[in-house]
Amino acid sequence: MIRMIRKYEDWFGVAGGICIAVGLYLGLAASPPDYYQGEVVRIMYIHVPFASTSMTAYFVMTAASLWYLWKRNPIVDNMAHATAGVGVFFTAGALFTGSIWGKPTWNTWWTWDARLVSFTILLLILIGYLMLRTFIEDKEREARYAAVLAIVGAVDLPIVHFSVEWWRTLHQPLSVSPRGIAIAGAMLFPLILMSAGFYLILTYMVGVRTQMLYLQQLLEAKKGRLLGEVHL
Amino acid sequence: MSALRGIQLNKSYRHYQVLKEVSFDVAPGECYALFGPNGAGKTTLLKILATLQTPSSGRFEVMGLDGIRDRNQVRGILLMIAHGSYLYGELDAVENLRFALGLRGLSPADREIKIALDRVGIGAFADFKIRYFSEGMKKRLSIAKAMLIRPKVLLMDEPYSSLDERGMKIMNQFIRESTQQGAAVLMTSHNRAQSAEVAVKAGVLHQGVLHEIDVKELVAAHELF
Amino acid sequence: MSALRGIQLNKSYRHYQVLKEVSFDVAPGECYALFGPNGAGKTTLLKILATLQTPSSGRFEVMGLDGIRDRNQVRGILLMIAHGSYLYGELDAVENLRFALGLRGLSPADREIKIALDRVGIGAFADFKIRYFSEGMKKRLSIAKAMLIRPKVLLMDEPYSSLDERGMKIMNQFIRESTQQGAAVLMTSHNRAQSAEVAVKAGVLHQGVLHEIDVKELVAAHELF
Amino acid sequence: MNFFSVIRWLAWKDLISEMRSRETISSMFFFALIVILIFSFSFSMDQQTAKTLMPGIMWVAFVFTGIIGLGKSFLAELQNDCLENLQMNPIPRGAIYLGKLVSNFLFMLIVELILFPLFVIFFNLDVFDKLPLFVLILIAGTLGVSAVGTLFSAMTVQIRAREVMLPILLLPLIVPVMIGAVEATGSVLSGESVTFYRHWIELLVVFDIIFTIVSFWVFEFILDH
Amino acid sequence: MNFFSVIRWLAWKDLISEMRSRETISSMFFFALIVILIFSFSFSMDQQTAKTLMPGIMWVAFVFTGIIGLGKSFLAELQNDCLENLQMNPIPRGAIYLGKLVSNFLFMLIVELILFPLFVIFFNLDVFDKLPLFVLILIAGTLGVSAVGTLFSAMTVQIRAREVMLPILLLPLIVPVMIGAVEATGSVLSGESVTFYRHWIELLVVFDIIFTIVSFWVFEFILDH
Ligand code: HEM
Ligand SMILES: Nc1ncnc2c1ncn2[C@@H]1O[C@H](COP(=O)(O)OP(=O)(O)OP(=O)(O)O)[C@@H](O)[C@H]1O
Ligand SMILES: Nc1ncnc2c1ncn2[C@@H]1O[C@H](COP(=O)(O)OP(=O)(O)OP(=O)(O)O)[C@@H](O)[C@H]1O
Ligand SMILES: [Mg+2]
Ligand SMILES: [Mg+2]
Repeated sequence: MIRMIRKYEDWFGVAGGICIAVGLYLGLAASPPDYYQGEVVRIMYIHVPFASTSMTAYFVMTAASLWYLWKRNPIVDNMAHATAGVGVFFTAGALFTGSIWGKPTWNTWWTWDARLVSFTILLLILIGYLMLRTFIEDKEREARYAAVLAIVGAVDLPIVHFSVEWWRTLHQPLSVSPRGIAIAGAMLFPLILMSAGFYLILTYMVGVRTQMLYLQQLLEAKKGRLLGEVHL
Repeated sequence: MSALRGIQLNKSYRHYQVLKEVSFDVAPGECYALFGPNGAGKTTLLKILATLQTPSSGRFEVMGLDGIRDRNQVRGILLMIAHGSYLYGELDAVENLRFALGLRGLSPADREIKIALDRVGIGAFADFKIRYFSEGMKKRLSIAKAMLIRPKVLLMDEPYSSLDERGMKIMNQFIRESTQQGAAVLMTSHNRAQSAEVAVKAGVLHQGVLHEIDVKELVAAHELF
Repeated sequence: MSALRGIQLNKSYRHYQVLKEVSFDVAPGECYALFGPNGAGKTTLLKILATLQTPSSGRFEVMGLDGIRDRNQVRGILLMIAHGSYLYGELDAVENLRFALGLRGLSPADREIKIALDRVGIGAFADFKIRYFSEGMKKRLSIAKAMLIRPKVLLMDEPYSSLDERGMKIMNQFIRESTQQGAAVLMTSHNRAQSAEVAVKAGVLHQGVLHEIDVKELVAAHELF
Repeated sequence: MNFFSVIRWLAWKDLISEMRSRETISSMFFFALIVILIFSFSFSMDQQTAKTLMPGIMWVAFVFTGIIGLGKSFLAELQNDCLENLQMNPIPRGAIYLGKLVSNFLFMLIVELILFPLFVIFFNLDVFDKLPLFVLILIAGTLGVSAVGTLFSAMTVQIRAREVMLPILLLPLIVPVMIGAVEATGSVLSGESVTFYRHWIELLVVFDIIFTIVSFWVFEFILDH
Repeated sequence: MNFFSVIRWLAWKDLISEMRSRETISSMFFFALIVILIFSFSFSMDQQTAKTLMPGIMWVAFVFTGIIGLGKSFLAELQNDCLENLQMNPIPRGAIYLGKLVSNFLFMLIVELILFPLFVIFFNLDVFDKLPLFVLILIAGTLGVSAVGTLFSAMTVQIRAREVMLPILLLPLIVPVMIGAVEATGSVLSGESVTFYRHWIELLVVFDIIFTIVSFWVFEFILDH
């Protein structure tokens, strides 16, 4: 599995880079400004991909955690760990860009809106997850407890996603929902391209990080075998 | 048939390989004593056998059952007496026994409990809160618990520690009885003289490797490791 | 002159008199070994001498100073090595030494620290966090600390516990050196053989009363209490 | 062995211990009282804002108090390594979870039921006709908090920075429960018709069910490898 | 020996330990963040009330976070009986107090200084021209809390229900400090002229001085008999 990651990750990185480059050009220069938001809308091409990749990252983390508890494959745990670290980056990115977008549209950086808060909670869970891992010495137990936290924390995921439906507040509702697609075609294409790019980059980063954690573990095991020879 | 069998057990902590290919075999009715310097991994081995930790590799069998796969059945067969006394400070001696037995689905008569407490010499403290017990009294209560549960396999981590000389005699008496009734006993110890009285097999764990030794060496040898 | 002298020390806990009129006398250059069953009050006595607890009545003198009135000076003379290692988990071995010495106004050269660590056999672990030290390694580090502080009066609670055989040799070597340089040592122990190698006086604490015994009895006697 | 008898034994043990020492409930109670006082001071409120803020203050106080109780719940099991004992007994993990959940839930609920009248007096509330509804909300909110809390208490008690990690992990997760409870309490207080806040109570119940089932299921991985 | 060098050594040790593990500051930080979120959510506020409540929320969060840090402060000294070691070293008790106060104060202040910008963003505050005043209030409030907190941390760490007793004892005492800090912060925020809230800051400073001197003086009786 680690070989597979090794083999393909660079392609993901390169493809992601290209998509984002083209997407940025189309989004920032070529697409029309929004009907009532004007030029400000261009932040969307960054915010929305950031937000959806971060949600996906958490989803992947949950799936990997379940998989780990079932099969106990340490690489899968490394993957969950990697996804959490990368997820923090994307989640923070979504919060940050959302905040920047909020200043001109809602006239505030931050408001006590259901989506914003539930999403911040997601970030806190991710950070708590990473902290938890640093406080456990035993590798196997670390993996197990982290997986449990990820799974219980996943309850927040649907809340983030559907919060805009359940509590009608400031944040934009879902544009792709059972009721149809509520977005103009000229804006849709760069958005899709950017999203694709973000997903590819997410995959790339998770791949790299998984590998790093895996190698780190190998190194520790090796060091352990060497230290086992040293006695007083 | 063997009651307790370890097969090439390995255990590593993050920076440290504690057990290396440890294999051993204890038949029903046998008592096996395990020695070794501090930090040799004796407690670690016992915890693995008690299903508290997993070995990094290797496996073990308890009365023919796989210790990892069938651990829920294995738990019903095993009993561990360790450094921790597994007692609740606010409950008294009898309540603690009732709780421990209740978790295993046993509910002995008052008279049975009384007899067990008397045999370990703390009958007079039956309704004392454990909080006021000394370490030695707690250890004796653990012996009473084991007497009532009558497990087929007994694991004991330093059974003589914190017992005075009479207490050690009671402990050895109990071990002898258990093995006569067919139980297998695996103990770790730093007390060669006491263990030699009951053990029929012995091993030394050193730098992660288990060396079997003759029980006679326990008293004779100048240095074990 | 005596380096450490207890005069009719008594100590009671709420329900329980632990020490009864305990008097003893250790001259400079002497090592006094204290025995007794679990719960006899050995640790309690040492804590009183270390100014951690007050006796219910009685008094004690350290190098002629009153242990209670002049306790701030007494603290500068005494050093205790006990069950607790007094080390901070997140600091490494050298930093821990520097801290402990710094509190006493000492700041030894790197070379001195290095020599002390080498002498107790943990020179290779000088920059390891204490968190990863085994109990035996911590005990050895405490010996190194005592080597650097060179106190005039040393109190040691079960100095041999958690040390392996090489560790015990190092400990006795250190005790012998200290007494040769005029320090007084008071130790409690459960290990008669090891203590007999260095002690010139011995006592048994039993049911709160201290009985002085001949050091030769330590090895000869079948039972001390 | 028997699932329900294990639950009963565990809850019995916790309740009896608490009846003896009264440590948990009394300290939870005083803590809650002080938290409420601090809030009232810090938010220097007039009567009107006090009333609007009251549900928030109440639930924040309840949740923080609950965390105190939850923290002690499994800490008590660490005392004599009792947790290890539970782990190696042949009992279903889910039964351990439910047994602990029962006692945690009851402790929290008892404290809340003592505090509630105080809130009524402090904030001049008019609640007598809606008492059953309040109790329902209290039960639902408390169950949600203790369902996840019991899981995380078992988890954090076995790691390094346990006192901090319990609130850090627990609080974000129970935000939905808190919101539901606060909104429902607020609506009932302001005398709205049931149709307006039904969905909040439903939300609470849904979360209770989800959290209990998920925690019940993953608890096995906390206690077992 | 030397008063100030002891203070320096103690603070150095705490700061280095923290730099290594980052346990205290990082956990305080996230705890505070979560508390703020919980509060804000529980009090379902509109922009305006949010702003009026902000000083209260901020200080309650700071104080609770401070308690987390204070609780860990002397708990770390319990690890290897290090507190006993400090007690029996020949150093002035007041220096121990001040050394601990320095590290506790710094940990709290660092966390607060990281959190403050987040408050500014969350609550849309306009503070840039009054930054020095805010920092002054932060320092004064934090000093008051940590002055009493350090004393009580040393006290509660040596008793049974320590996790609960620290907040139960500390919170009522620091109510004056909290009121002063909340009022001063509120006044500065609402842009009043300095003459209107001067007295609050003076109150803070007076309490700081009283609390520090009294705690400094009575600390001896916490550590010494
Ligand atoms: C700090 C502030 C913000 C946060 C934390 C935030 C968070 C999120 C999240 C988590 C999503 C993805 C939801 C999902 O995939 O289910 C999202 C999507 C979106 N956000 Fe934001 N957002 C913020 C501010 C804003 C602002 C100010 C706007 C515009 C006025 C905005 C417009 C959108 C849009 C249009 C989507 C895509 C919705 C869809 O197609 O499903 N967001 N945001
Ligand atoms: N959780 C852990 N993480 C890392 N290392 C550990 C852990 N637990 C134990 N060890 C290490 O494993 C080794 C074996 O420990 P163990 O407790 O099994 O020794 P032991 O043989 O029982 O010693 P003793 O005679 O002192 O009881 C020790 O060196 C210890 O430092
Ligand atoms: N704080 C206390 N409160 C009440 N009783 C105590 C307290 N501390 C110790 N004791 C009792 O005092 C007696 C002496 O204890 P101490 O620790 O001095 O024994 P010891 O001789 O050191 O035993 P060991 O050989 O186990 O180290 C014991 O019976 C103990 O139960
Ligand atoms: Mg052991
Ligand atoms: Mg002792």
